[in-house]
Amino acid sequence: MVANPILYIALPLFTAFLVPLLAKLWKPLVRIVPGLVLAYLAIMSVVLMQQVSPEKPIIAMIAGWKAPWGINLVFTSFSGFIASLISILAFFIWLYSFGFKKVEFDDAQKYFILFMLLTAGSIGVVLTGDIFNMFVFIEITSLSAYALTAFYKGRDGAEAAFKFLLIGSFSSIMLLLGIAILYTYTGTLNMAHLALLMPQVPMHAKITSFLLFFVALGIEAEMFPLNGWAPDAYSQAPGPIAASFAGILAKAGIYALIRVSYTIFDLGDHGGFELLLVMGLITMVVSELVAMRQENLRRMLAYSSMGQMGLIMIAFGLGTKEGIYAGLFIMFNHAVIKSLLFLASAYLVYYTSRKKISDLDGFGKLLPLTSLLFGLGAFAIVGLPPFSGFWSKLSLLIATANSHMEFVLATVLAVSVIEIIYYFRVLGRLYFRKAHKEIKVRKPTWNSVVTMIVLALVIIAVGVHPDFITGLLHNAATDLADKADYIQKIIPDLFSQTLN
Amino acid sequence: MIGAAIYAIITKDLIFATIGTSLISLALSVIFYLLHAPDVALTEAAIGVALSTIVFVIAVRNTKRYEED
Amino acid sequence: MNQILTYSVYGSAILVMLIGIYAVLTKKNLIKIVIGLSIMDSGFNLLLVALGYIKGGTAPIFSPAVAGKDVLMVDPVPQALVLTAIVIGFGVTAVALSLVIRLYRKHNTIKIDEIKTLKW
Amino acid sequence: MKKLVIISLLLVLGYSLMNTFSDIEFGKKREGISSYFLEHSPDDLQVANTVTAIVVSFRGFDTLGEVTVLFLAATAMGTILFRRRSKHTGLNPQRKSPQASRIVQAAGKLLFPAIMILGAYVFIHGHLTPGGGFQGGAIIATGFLLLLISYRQFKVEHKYVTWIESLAGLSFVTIGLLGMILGPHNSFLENFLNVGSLNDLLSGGVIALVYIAVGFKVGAELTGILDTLINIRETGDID
Repeated sequence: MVANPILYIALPLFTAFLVPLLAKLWKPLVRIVPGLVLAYLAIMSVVLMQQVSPEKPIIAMIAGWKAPWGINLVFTSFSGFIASLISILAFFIWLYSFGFKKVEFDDAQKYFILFMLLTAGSIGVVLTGDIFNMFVFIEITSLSAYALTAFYKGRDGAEAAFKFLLIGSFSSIMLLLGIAILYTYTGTLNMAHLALLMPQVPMHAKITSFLLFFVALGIEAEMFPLNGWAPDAYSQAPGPIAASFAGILAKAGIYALIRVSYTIFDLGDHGGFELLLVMGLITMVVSELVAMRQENLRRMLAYSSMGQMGLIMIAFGLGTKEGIYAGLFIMFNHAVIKSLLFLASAYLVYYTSRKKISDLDGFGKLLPLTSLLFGLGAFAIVGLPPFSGFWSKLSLLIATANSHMEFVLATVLAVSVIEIIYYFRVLGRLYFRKAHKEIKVRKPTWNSVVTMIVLALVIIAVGVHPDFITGLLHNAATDLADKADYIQKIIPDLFSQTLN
Repeated sequence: MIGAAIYAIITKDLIFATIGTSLISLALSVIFYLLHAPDVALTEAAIGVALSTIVFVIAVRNTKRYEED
Repeated sequence: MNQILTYSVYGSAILVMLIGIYAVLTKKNLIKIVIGLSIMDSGFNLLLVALGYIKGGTAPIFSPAVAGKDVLMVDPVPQALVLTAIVIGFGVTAVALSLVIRLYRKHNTIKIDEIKTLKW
Repeated sequence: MKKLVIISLLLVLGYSLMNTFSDIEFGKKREGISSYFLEHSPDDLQVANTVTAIVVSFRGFDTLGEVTVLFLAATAMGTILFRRRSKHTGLNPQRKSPQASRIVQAAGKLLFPAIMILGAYVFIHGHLTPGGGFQGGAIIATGFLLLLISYRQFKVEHKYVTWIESLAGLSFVTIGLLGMILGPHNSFLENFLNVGSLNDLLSGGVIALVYIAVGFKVGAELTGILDTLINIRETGDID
């Protein structure tokens, strides 16, 4: 009761409906209460992660109906890992934005409601075991993302949000078409049941619906060439929201993509994984090349983020257990490190509306701590030891080498060099240039300093002692790789019927 | 219904285009009823025909009425 | 006969959807684009309900008139899904239109080429 | 040129969809989970309208999500349009648009109660006849729309809308959480009341309650959305 996956959704929604009433009681409550809820969810994640194991997933029924008839939430080692990552990160991003002086009261209320629902929607996408319910949660996530993108009115937020909304609507219609095809051929909507009945779907329908899903979820997962929305949304949204796009929204998107290609469809050996691999390669190379040419710090980080998503797709596209392990490791690192980079960069470009990299000269002396943390994040993301990024990149390289994909290996290495070049260009500006005259800086507030330091400590801790999370990652990889086991755990009766 | 859809996208007057979309919804709601989906028909009638149209009309009133090339 | 019916029903639903997508991709006027989105949704809704139709079936309601009898009913699941899709579509349309109004206030135009940052 | 590319892309999409769906004969019965719903909705839940049973019970989580989407849309529109609430809100707004004609006003006055009763009927009988929370809520919003356009000075009290919206949302989630405590399987949104008998007004247990909460919530949300849009002018510039 106190630790149940349902609460991930029910509690934020309850609070979202409650906050407008709380605002009438005592105004600071609208900032505090969402934080308490997110803190509770973060603690609950730790508790649930200790209970769950690949042999024993936690399955929560809704309205007392067993799968495949009712909707259920499935907290396995894999989905639970991502959900916990999202919920813990969300708590820290809340902590960072707690002291926001820029937003007035009325907006603060909406900001925290929207942020909480963004988190709840993303966790819903990850945990749900029903494909149409996933669509509903994707819509919740996207709507709050549109509103948050347009949050600051001084910037071009509305333009970015409209672009995002158009592409997002395409994504949802494609997703709905894919769902309609699957439903008519199998008569079910539960993911495990779909996976079980997949052999009876004719090949051409299977391919059409797989491609529809692939395009729709590729939009959410920032896959090239469907990621036109991302750089604008990242650069126009408030700083902490850009961090949560990288750490929360994109994670939910890539999770859905992986779940669909690994569990529901059995096309892995018929080109499904190769498609993921190739698209990942293209995404990575193009984004990193574009990132190198960016003048705007936020856009540079956004393109770098897409490059990392490409890296994750490559890892999962290998289709081996080692690849899954590497992909999960990169997901974890990307969530933590990219959030740190976005959060730190929010202070670096606080007073410059252009957010130009060339305006950053000499910030190393003006904002020593923030610059240091930014530098640490940059070192970690390009994969230098002794930070956590090193281990994830290493595991990816080993996985590609073991799959005999020398070309992929070489490309990943070459792209890492590009990454090093553009990140070090920023660091060079920060530390080896003289500051412009009369530059205004904003000192970070205590809560944002705490947030950034905690994230930095995680990066260092995992870098020095990767065993902190390797166990969890191994469990998650085992869990995802074994599809029959997933089906059997969720719909045991139907599964044994089919076997006989 | 297809005619209404085509009309809605080619006409230059946005108010008429809006009326075109509401005609689509109206036709849709009749078809839903014929397909034995009264629940959906009722929803489409209330949301598609009434509310959606009014939202479009308000948006047009707050912007420009005619589409120019 | 049935084949023709199959083609014409699904065909018109898909056609309506394609008209909507075409409007979204080619139109320059922001409100027209949003109208395209709503047409697109309508086409999909029709398709899904048509997929759930069963010939000779009745509405899936156990009213007193059919109580106790063994009747064939149309598939209720697509209807429930379409119900959800209609409401979500309305929410998205409303948000899109409010963005359009805000863009108009800022740029005094709703033509997509005159709003520089919207190009891609 | 660009149009040609788009048209050919659409033709490819249309062809592949048609190719997929033409295998499925129109109007033919297929196997699937729906037969389970048709069996259990009248037997276990005593709900006559199967669509309602699916929307509220079997797929109740979708409905919760859907209500949230509307709530989000209302919040999002507030964020997008009402930045920096100006001080003169509510103080003698000078509307530019003229008054509606007397006929419209009289008709509005006459129709409003009828529409309200219809809306309430639709969502109270959601488990028996076609309709339910969404439809009823939308009908109620149409009633308010009528007042908003016929009486220019009519203002929806934001305070009440917020209260109704929040309380209805809270009761939905609370009913769900009560199901976790009282229900036989301890699962969210589970029925914990007596289900009554088929085609009675008091049947379906929790389903009727949930749909009434949904009706209030949707009605309040849609009214709020319309009110936000209609009153943009008087609150003046957003920039």
